[in-house]
Amino acid sequence: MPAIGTGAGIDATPSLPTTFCGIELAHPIVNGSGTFDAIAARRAFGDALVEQFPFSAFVSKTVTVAPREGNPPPRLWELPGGLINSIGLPNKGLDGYLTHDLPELARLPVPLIVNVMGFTREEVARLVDAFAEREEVSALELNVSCPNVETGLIMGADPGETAKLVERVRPLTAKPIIVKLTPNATDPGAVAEAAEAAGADALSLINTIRGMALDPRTREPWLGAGTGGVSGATVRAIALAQVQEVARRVSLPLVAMGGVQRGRDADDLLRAGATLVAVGTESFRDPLAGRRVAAELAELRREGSNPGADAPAST
Amino acid sequence: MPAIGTGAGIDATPSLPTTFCGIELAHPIVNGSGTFDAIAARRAFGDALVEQFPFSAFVSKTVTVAPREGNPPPRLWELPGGLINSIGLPNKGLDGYLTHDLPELARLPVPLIVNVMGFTREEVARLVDAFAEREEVSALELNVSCPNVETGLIMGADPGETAKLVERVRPLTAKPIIVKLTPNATDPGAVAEAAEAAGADALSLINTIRGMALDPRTREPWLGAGTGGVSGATVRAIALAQVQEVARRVSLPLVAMGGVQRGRDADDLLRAGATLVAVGTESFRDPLAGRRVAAELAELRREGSNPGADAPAST
Amino acid sequence: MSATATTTDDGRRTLSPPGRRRATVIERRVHGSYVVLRVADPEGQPARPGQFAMLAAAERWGGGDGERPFLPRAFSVARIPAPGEAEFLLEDVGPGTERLCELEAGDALWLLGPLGIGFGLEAGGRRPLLAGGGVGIAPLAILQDELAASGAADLAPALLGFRDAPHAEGAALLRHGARVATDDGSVGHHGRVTELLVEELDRDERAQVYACGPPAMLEAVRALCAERDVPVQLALESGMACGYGACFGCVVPTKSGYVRLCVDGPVLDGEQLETALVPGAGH
Amino acid sequence: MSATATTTDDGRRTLSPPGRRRATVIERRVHGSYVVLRVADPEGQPARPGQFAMLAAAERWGGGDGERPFLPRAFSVARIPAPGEAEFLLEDVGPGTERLCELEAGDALWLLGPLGIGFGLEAGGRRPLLAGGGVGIAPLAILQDELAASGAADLAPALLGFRDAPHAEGAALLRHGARVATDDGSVGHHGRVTELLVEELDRDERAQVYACGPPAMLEAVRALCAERDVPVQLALESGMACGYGACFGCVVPTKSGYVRLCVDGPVLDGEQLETALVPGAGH
Ligand SMILES: Cc1cc2nc3c(=O)[nH]c(=O)nc-3n(C[C@H](O)[C@H](O)[C@H](O)COP(=O)(O)OP(=O)(O)OC[C@H]3O[C@@H](n4cnc5c(N)ncnc54)[C@H](O)[C@@H]3O)c2cc1C
Ligand SMILES: Cc1cc2nc3c(=O)[nH]c(=O)nc-3n(C[C@H](O)[C@H](O)[C@H](O)COP(=O)(O)OP(=O)(O)OC[C@H]3O[C@@H](n4cnc5c(N)ncnc54)[C@H](O)[C@@H]3O)c2cc1C
Ligand SMILES: Cc1cc2nc3c(=O)[nH]c(=O)nc-3n(C[C@H](O)[C@H](O)[C@H](O)COP(=O)(O)O)c2cc1C
Ligand SMILES: Cc1cc2nc3c(=O)[nH]c(=O)nc-3n(C[C@H](O)[C@H](O)[C@H](O)COP(=O)(O)O)c2cc1C
Ligand code: FES
Ligand code: FES
Repeated sequence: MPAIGTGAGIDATPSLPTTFCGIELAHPIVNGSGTFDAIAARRAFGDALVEQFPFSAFVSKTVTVAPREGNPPPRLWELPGGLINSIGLPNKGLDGYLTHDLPELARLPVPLIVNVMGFTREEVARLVDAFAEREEVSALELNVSCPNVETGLIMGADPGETAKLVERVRPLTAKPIIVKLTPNATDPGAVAEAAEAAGADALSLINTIRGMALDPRTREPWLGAGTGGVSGATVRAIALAQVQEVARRVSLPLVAMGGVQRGRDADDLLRAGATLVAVGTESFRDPLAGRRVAAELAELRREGSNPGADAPAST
Repeated sequence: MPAIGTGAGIDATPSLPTTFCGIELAHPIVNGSGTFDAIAARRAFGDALVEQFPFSAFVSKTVTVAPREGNPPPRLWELPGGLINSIGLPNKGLDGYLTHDLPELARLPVPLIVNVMGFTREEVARLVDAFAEREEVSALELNVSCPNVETGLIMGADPGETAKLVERVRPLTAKPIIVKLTPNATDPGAVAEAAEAAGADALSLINTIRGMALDPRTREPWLGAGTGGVSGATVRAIALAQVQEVARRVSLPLVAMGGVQRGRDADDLLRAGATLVAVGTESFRDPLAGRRVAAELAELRREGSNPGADAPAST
Repeated sequence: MSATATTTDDGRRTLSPPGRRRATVIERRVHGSYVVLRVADPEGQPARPGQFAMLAAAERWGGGDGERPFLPRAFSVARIPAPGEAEFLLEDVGPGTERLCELEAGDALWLLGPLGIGFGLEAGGRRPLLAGGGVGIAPLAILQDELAASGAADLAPALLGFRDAPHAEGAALLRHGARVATDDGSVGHHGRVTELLVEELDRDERAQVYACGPPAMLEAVRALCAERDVPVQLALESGMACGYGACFGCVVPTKSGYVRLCVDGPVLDGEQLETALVPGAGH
Repeated sequence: MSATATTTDDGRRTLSPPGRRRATVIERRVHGSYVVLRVADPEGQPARPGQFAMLAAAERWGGGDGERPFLPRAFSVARIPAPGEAEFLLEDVGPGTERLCELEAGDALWLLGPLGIGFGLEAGGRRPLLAGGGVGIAPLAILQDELAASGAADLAPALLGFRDAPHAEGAALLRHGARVATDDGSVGHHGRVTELLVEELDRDERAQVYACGPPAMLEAVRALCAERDVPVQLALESGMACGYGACFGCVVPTKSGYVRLCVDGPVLDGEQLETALVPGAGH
């Protein structure tokens, strides 16, 4: 079995040209919102990060109207092949993002997708409006995995709520609107159909799955916030099923994610119907994971449909 | 780190007396429906199985009114720390179960819980009715993870549907009725509340989570049925969060399951609010896993709240 | 595996203790492309030919740098070299077999078995004819041992098919005679093992065929025997999670519906089958 | 790690190459309860004292018989023994450190770093005073090396606290003098390292304290220095998934809100903190 991430062949930017909502991308690998902070990474890695930028487009961490501190630590719990996080969407708020982050992110060598979340439809509208005309922004992603403060329900778990939200913000911008589905829903396919009917340009999935762990010592919930969201390899099979189901039910382009570690995983999601694939948790293990996945994918494409290293020999 | 399943200390039946819906059990570890066939196991292991029976109660595989062949193979796909199955509920049907299975299962040294599923409320009623007065049966478990053929919706994903189902069958028997919740629901807590209000005596969770995998060679879905259900260690954190949430919202006793491999995992679920814990996939790795988990749990209880081997040393 | 076995199913099944046991590798041999593990399993009972065990390495199993193995894997008992021992023949085809093939003398593994229903040795006066392909020769070795021990003097050599010379080294496992065919002609007959079988049946059709190998070979053997009305017992493979009837994952289609290969097989009568091409069996 | 480093943050940060690199263990030493790994990392740049690297074994990481490790783990660079090399001091406290402590010369590991902001060496005329506890002595070794190299002639011995004698063997890592305290009195002063610190500060308060150790020790040092208006820089720990600011998981509360320890630390000024008792830091 080949080791994961030998880092082979990631020197040149992998070339797998892809069009997504009219945006030309060098390859289909982007990041999952909230799993890569290009500004912080540039502090750690300097210009070399920009030169070897791991993604073909950059999705920024969720922005809310008001600044948020995020959840109390501890915020992380490691799982077999994964992670539970309860980060709690810390961000500088809309004004802080526009002043501090947007100018820096605009200088990245790839298109920028801004991920926004509001606790009411009007908040989301305000966020969409703020980016509607910004040249630096290529697309908007709506994170609908949060409870509507008015109804108490997760907007993105309900087809009706999702439709109302998309209808509300659709007229505000000509930019592509990506709706990021929550996996914690009875029927993500129904939500996807509602988003499509309401005018979404694309969908992304999966967000993290609710999970928790106890402190091995105190036997109380480990995470400061009690529960969190599961990501990483451990959700891969669940993500693949949801992506396939959604791909069957809508004709929108999909940004698929959930546990992608290798080109083979990305290929699975593309075959299940996605147009782009996002790498999240795996970037924590290797900042250039996105680039490696793209290179491995290019390699798989070169091999054509040869069985390759993963398939066992026959007797 | 201690190895999993050293098999130490499982010679004597672990003693952790537990009462569940008025049923006295030797310890809180039972099996997940469909993950242990006591009749087949007896063919493989003979009477020794009965002498060392791994569970304090036996939950039989889902019975439907009509016999079912189950899904076309392949039915299994191994995951890191888990499994996707698409077994498809093969069973002899109600008559076959009553004639062939029930008499054999009645001879087991532990109480019997019969798990049933119908494609309409009336089918479920017919199944409940058939066991309502059977002395051999200590409790009934309703598997509500299947689509209602009339509405097309998964009964157990919807609080209203679940309530109607429980109301329909509640008057038919004095035996405890356990509703087995599906994790593929937006709000399992709401379904739990509905089941409680409608007269359920207990709840069990989680059933498997929808997942899929592609054939590494053909790049088509591997499983004969396309998708399947994920179980095993890989769902543990998700199960724990759902169990805690449901325990907060109802006061019914819970049978918790999902990825239990060790006493520590069972303890987590008990601390999250469960009364019993079921072992499923882990029994595939070791037929006596249930007994080992019970023994490890008894050992943890003896240690009291000592940190034990899992907690790291301090500097 | 040790001596006082209880058998059922007409002596074709030795009962297994219900718990998996920690067994120890006492010898590891390489036969070309194959590895033979000799295992000490003092609590075990001697398997009937065709029975199998579920094996997992005691360390680094249930995780690993890649994704798997997590579940135990099924392996035919290939020989009982001494009481309380068993031998397995392995080919590295994936993460599980790779890990097991790494084991050295002294290493521990988890073992559950013997499991399943083995070959029926009652041949009704017909001469036993063994046909195997690749790693499927494993259960034929113990079967041949037993037939030889029970004094089948006229025992024909087992017919064994392999891909090439390194695989053909596996033939050494059969101690009481074998004729080899290889796909590339590097050893023995250049061609398929079924060609040897045709030869043998042409010579004398009063045979009871015992076969184990990859699905395509088994299917060819099954069809051949069906055509000639020669009784055949086939040891099949399918993906197994548990090996003892718990998961319903290992079913194969038969004329009377799906059967669980781990409790109703792995040896099936050719007559039970429409085809031996089992979906997902993988080889 | 090799020579031409680009530094930022007032020289307190050497930039890391953006990809994790395959590095090789070239020496493994045991110091009582600790393991020192000397690693060849020819593409690396020399860390500033207080910076860290994320490490993962190249084999058997991301799975395993138990559950973890899956993510890399953070370790202070303890010394730069030669250009293109780095040393790390490890204590086996869980699955990740257990696995890393097993590595032998020749084994490969994944390395990302140097990361974070190290100690500020500008002491404004104050004498540097190093206080460490347990495995927290690691960054003090490289700090002491650097202070000694820059000719701080009057360098006081580092004050080091340990649980017992096997742990106190870690003190050998500091090459330019150390005073040891142990909880059980088996070596050096019987008591806490903070008692040695009080002694030193009583003698001369014009010190710049540099501290690293378990949360309770750091908090005692912080409070002590705050009381006496002595500037202190604390190298903290918190659970990290990425080490380069991507996950927002490693935050610690400061007077101005949460900061990510991996990009805004791990060295923080005592003044920034209400407390050094970080939730979930684990030691
Ligand atoms: C009764 C019986 C007896 C057997 N006897 C022997 C024997 O004596 N010697 C021997 O070498 N082998 C024997 N086998 C076969 C052996 O069990 C398999 O080769 C082994 O399970 C392969 O495991 P692996 O992890 O090495 O390979 P896997 O990767 O599991 O590959 C095996 C097959 O499983 C499928 N597969 C691939 N990935 C997955 C996945 N993620 N989940 C599920 N399936 C997947 C593929 O079709 C692949 O070809 C026997 C099998 C049975 C059922
Ligand atoms: C900047 C920095 C520098 C460091 N320098 C050094 C050094 O030089 N030498 C050194 O030995 N160590 C150092 N550490 C600490 C080291 O990173 C930890 O000891 C290591 O991460 C422990 O990993 P583990 O897998 O061995 O133990 P873990 O099991 O991860 O235990 C570590 C702590 O994590 C918590 N924990 C337990 N289980 C989980 C779980 N499932 N998910 C998440 N958290 C869990 C517990 O609180 C536990 O105490 C440093 C840490 C930081 C942040
Ligand atoms: C630490 C962490 C923070 C995340 N933050 C966000 C976020 O701010 N907004 C969002 O839409 N998704 C967020 N996600 C979800 C990821 O974008 C992605 O949907 C999920 O992690 C699944 O992909 P993975 O398995 O590759 O990580 C976060 C995930 C993680 C692990
Ligand atoms: C192979 C297999 C078959 C199952 N069959 C049934 C079933 O017939 N009825 C049912 O209610 N649950 C069934 N389940 C679900 C289990 O009872 C259990 O809810 C689930 O596997 C989670 O537990 P685990 O992670 O310990 O396996 C099945 C699970 C598996 C893996
Ligand atoms: S392998 Fe589980 S039933 Fe056969
Ligand atoms: S460890 Fe990920 S942000 Fe600090």
